[in-house]
Amino acid sequence: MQNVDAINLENIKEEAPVNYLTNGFTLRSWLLTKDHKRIAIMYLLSISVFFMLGGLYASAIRLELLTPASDLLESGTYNKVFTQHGVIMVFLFLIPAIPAVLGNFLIPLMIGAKDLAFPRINLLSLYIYWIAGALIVFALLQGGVDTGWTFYTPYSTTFSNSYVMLVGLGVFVNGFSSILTGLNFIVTIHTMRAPGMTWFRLPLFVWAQYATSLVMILGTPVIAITVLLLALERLVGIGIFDPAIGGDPILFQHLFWFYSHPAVYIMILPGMGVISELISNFSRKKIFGYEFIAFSSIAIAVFGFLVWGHHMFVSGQSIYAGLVFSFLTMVVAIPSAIKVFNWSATLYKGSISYDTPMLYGLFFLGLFMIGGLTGLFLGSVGLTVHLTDTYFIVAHFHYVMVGGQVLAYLGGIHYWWSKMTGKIYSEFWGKISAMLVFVGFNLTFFPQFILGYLGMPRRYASYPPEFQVLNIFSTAGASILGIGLTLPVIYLTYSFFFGAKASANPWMHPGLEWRTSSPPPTENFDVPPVVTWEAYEFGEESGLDIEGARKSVVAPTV
Amino acid sequence: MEHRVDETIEVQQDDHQEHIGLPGYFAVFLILFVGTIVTYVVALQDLDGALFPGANTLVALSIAFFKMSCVILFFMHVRWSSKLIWLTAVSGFFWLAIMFAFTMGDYLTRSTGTF
Amino acid sequence: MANHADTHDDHYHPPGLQHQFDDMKQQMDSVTIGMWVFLVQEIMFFGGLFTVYLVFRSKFPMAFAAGSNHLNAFWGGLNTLVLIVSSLTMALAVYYAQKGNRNLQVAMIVLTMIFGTVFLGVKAIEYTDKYNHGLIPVAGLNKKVRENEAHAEKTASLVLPFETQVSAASTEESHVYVNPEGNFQWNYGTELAQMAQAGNFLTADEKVGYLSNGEVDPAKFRDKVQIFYWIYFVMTGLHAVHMIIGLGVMAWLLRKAWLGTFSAAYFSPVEISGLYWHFVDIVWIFLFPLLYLLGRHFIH
Amino acid sequence: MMIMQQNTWIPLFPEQASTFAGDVDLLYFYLIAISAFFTIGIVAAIFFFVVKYREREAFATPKEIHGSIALETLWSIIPFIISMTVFLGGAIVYYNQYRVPDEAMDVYVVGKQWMWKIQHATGQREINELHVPVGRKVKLTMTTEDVLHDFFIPAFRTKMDVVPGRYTTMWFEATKPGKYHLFCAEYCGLNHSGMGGWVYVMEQRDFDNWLAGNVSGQTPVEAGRDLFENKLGCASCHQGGKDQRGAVLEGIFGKEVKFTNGQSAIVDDAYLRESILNPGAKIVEGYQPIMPTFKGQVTEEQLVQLIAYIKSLSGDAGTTSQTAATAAPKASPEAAANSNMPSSETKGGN
Ligand code: HEA
Ligand code: HEA
Ligand code: HEC
Ligand code: CUA
Ligand SMILES: [Cu+2]
Repeated sequence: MQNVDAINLENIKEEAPVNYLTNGFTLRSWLLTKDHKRIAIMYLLSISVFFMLGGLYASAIRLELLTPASDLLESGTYNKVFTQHGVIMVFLFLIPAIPAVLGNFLIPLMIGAKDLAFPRINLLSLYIYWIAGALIVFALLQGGVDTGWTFYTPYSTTFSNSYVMLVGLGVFVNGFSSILTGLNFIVTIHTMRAPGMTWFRLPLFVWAQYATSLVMILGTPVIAITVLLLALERLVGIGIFDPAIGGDPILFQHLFWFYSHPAVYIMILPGMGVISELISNFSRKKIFGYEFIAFSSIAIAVFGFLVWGHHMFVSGQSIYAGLVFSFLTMVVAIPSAIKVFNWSATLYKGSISYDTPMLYGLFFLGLFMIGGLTGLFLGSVGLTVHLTDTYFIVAHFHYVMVGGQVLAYLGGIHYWWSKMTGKIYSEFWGKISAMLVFVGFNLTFFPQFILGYLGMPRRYASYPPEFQVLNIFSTAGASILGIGLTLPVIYLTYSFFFGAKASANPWMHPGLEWRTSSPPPTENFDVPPVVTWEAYEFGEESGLDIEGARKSVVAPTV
Repeated sequence: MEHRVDETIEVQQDDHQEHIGLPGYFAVFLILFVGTIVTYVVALQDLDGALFPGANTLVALSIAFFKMSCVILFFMHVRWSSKLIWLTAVSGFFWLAIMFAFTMGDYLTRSTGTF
Repeated sequence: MANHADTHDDHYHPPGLQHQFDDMKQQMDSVTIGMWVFLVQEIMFFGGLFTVYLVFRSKFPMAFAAGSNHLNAFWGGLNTLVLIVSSLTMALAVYYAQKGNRNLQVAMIVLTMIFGTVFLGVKAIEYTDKYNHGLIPVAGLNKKVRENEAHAEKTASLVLPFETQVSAASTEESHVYVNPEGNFQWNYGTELAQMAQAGNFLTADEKVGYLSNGEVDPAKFRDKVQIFYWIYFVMTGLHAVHMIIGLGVMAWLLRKAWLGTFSAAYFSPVEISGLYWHFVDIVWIFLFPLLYLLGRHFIH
Repeated sequence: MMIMQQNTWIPLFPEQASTFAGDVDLLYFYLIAISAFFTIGIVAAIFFFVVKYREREAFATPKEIHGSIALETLWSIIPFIISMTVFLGGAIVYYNQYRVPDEAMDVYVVGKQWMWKIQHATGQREINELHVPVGRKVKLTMTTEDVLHDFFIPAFRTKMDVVPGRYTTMWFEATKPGKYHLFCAEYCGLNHSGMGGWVYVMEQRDFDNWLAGNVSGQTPVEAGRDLFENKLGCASCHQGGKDQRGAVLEGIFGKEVKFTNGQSAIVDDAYLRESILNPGAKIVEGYQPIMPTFKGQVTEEQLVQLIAYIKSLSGDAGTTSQTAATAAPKASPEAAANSNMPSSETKGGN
């Protein structure tokens, strides 16, 4: 086994002669690449564009809600704005965000493979994503869509005059991008692991991606067929959602939520994976209860399919179904609870540093917890009767989606930035913006819990004046949040062009992705890796030259 | 130091070759063929009246299920595949069952009717 | 797995081994698992439609039985057999690919393609039949027949001899087909609903869905039958699309087989195309009884 | 009769005005307590760890702690038990909310883009308003003419979707006289946020009076405006700015209008009356025949008030609605005194 030591840090050329970024500069070399890292970078750029677009819509929403009357936007426009905000943020930003960017980039690196199992399919899924994005943007330019991101029938089929078909088509197409990504990940994780990389040596990020992929494979086809039926119903009136001839509009909700509830776990599991990495790295400790974190991801993926009816408690669904779904909703919260406890316990007796990614990680813990616990409010069926379709829901899901997944995504981008680009960003601005995001976020969405309990319904362009004060808070918070999110765009871009060079393993982390140069070469590793250490083994056993690294570091960051 | 890439995939390439051989394939084919004819003929008999309501449906679907199993096990070689493939195949149908069960769970227990 | 790391160094690349894999076994496992995972997503894709079928059939069994009785079970059954034969030839194609027998392999792929095409041909006949009888649920897409051109037609023009005994009424009853607009029409009567009403086994949804003032309302009944036809067309249509894709895959496979690409060492493309083909067959194994047969025993 | 909501600067808590409110709030507080317990506990622990175990040496390798089955079991079981209490609490409240008691008084509700049409068992109709007596169980039987809506009264802590093709039911028992918000909580299109109104909870005696038909102290134009903008929901179609679906009413009085069938007419009281009671008879050019008939829903008295208001939109001061609206109350003080104001033409109806 002469290769065992080959992967040690000393043997890594600090800078590969040709890395994946410098391996060809033509547009063609990017558009026809099969390199998972390049595909990830293209995803990163595309997703950022959609995030900004979605954020622009969010700003419009908050500005309109500054005053009770619908003065800035007419209600027709407002309806389009929040629908497009939701559709873009969910389908074009949050669902692909972590899997397609970080997952794509890191999974092969983490398991020691040259690439994903099906590089061409990977590229295909990027193209499909682009087509979907183009369709949706085209629909927006045509005049947009006003059905809410949930497309409830019969409004979407017979009453809306907006471009439901086009957007539906976009969602349909986008689904296949998600499916192919999931398929690729599952296969890759099964067959492409390096020698020695057993299941229980996998980084927890990979476990989380695996669970996410399961949901993508099992759920996404259903949304595809659902929007197909929706389009047919709209085009030619097949009648299955049309009560006038015996159809059932609630059937649409069943089909929609069969996917879209599990989809919320597509929108959190990858984030949980990132957090596991962050917490363990920045406390330099193996994650507490590794197996429990790993299996709870799978449990969430599986049980997540049993609770979709909690979105339909007052929809006219049978009350018995409501009770069963409420019960199962409680059950599915347990694995998340296990995760939160294990993460917190990991900190115990660690060696904790507070770099920007860790700040995001800690903020995630708090915000996801609040978001998740308010999920319990909503799962408690008697309470939901009052809360559903109010701002309480809006607050709940922004806490989990923005406070959870978006923060995890940002933390992950910062954490692996040096690996992806080989550059170092400004730690100072990183911390400032993380703080701004945290403060702004809470100011934006916490008042919405109160608004919700007071009874302010969601999707309202105008509202009774007594709700104004809290809305002003919320809008003020959104401005801070907006600034906090704009900063990273600036300093990260700056660092990409002008930043200092990063070393291959700035964190002295035992993971395989850190045992290749930054940025990695095209086929990831100069020498095929063989894994002889356990996951998260920060000590000398991992073969890293920790003493040497200590000497080169000036002082611990506090 | 010998870690397998995947503990669950233990099929050797050669295993793929002689599964049931030609006679086997034809036998399975025959079963499928007969199954189809039987489904057809039985569907024309009024089992609902003779046995119990829903008997026709039950018989037709049982035969279909049986035929499906034959195709999956023999034509698709799952009979000789790794546990992982078994699990994959089964989970597909399991999730489908979840979708059926919970959706119908709502429809069958609704109290308010349509008009 | 010791050679995992080593194979990299010797630069022998077996034919068909892609750069990201270390050896053929890894590649073979990957594509097989990949195909199965893909099939799982296909199951869920069709599963959405099966759920819709399930919901509406449990709501309106009589309308579904009526609609189903006007599908042609002979052609449906024939098609089932055709698909089963094609599944057999497909399985044999894989078998001969593993054996490295190029000629039989090519022959089996060709046969599979022929049966696939026959299947689609029969589907076309059936769809035409629906077109002629005004059973396509889209306004204006059926055969247009003005009053003065009207002629008597058998309701089901394509029946097996022994089917006549069972559903004698339906074959002998002839009706005048007038459809100037080419709309969906259902003038095959509402006997099934009336029978169920008399026998007191209408479901709650059916009572609301069929009856006006306690009588079966032909227009309301027609709407439900139309839902059945929608489901029929969407499901079989989507299945046909899968068949067409399958034929495309077969054509590609045929070329490769012709060139003698496959051998005992490398046959995974045949294998996984086979998995896909069998899956499409399985979908039909369920579509056939669900769409064509259930409810056929009701004397019509 | 009208008790305003408490006017703190920042409202934190909605009024409790039904028998459910107490239960729901109790559950809410219970969950807040649970959340606070976990949030404060965990955040405190994190704070403590983060400070106590902060990095003291670069790349230190603290001793590995693998995990603990006992702890894992503990923190799976305890949340599970807690969550079961939450489920049970919710289930009981929910069950009560959806099992409608037999003795409840019936009210029928029809949702329509974008108004609520309500009818009492006595035949009394109202729009975007619901009058109910205090301390009586009220059962709403609801449906809709078009899309999904949702009947939501925050002060009662209850809501229910309204589904086309079905009747859904909900019930409540108001406990406190007052005026409470009624919202549509299921997104239903353009004017979703305008699809609301008020629920008036009255003492039984007041309610009986109201059922018998009460009189208000407003001028006909004021009353008409109130009807137009709030109670009958005319404004949802006739006051929509660019997206307005109904015909423009400003300045039409005395002018000629063209119909889709080629005919035309001069707008007078009789024409207005017909337009409201039988809108399908003459369709104004350029519009769809979607205006619902208000026959049986407006009393003769209300008709008069509506007509007075629509006339005021064409007042001599000008044709814009603002001027007309501000000018109107001044313009008709005498008319207000006389409730028999209608001119002879309008008496011709049914
Ligand atoms: C990332 C996305 C995400 C995530 C992770 C979640 C997680 C959860 N959600 Fe959320 N949800 C949404 C996104 C998400 N949700 C969206 C987008 C909607 C609205 C859709 C729309 O209508 O537009 C929604 C709506 C929604 C509803 C429907 C409300 C309604 O419309 O009426 C419900 C009801 O049950 C619900 C419940 C839950 C629960 C129980 C969890 C659980 O998984 C949470 C589990 C986490 C914890 C419980 C916290 C950590 C645990 C502890 C700190 C320990 C203590 C724990 C216990 C005592 C149990 N959610
Ligand atoms: C998935 C993710 C996601 C994300 C990230 C967000 C982010 C935000 N959302 Fe969104 N939201 C949804 C998903 C999301 N939302 C969904 C699904 C709905 C329901 C829709 C429906 O009802 O159908 C909804 C609805 C919704 C509502 C309710 C509307 C209503 O019901 O009437 C509100 C109101 O406050 C709101 C606000 C915000 C705000 C302030 C943010 C902020 O966090 C956004 C902050 C971001 C920015 C400000 C942009 C950042 C800037 C840059 C990256 C770069 C800088 C740009 C330039 C240089 C030009 N959202
Ligand atoms: C659902 C939408 C809708 C509502 C609610 C509605 N209208 Fe209309 N109304 C219309 C439309 C559309 C027209 C034009 C077509 C027609 O003449 O029927 C119209 C026409 C009219 C006209 C005739 C206008 C003309 O130019 O000749 C009058 C008067 C009128 N409405 C009054 C009212 C009053 C008063 C109410 C409330 C009590 C009301 N409408 C409620 C949609 C509505
Ligand atoms: Cu009606 Cu919203
Ligand atoms: Cu959910």
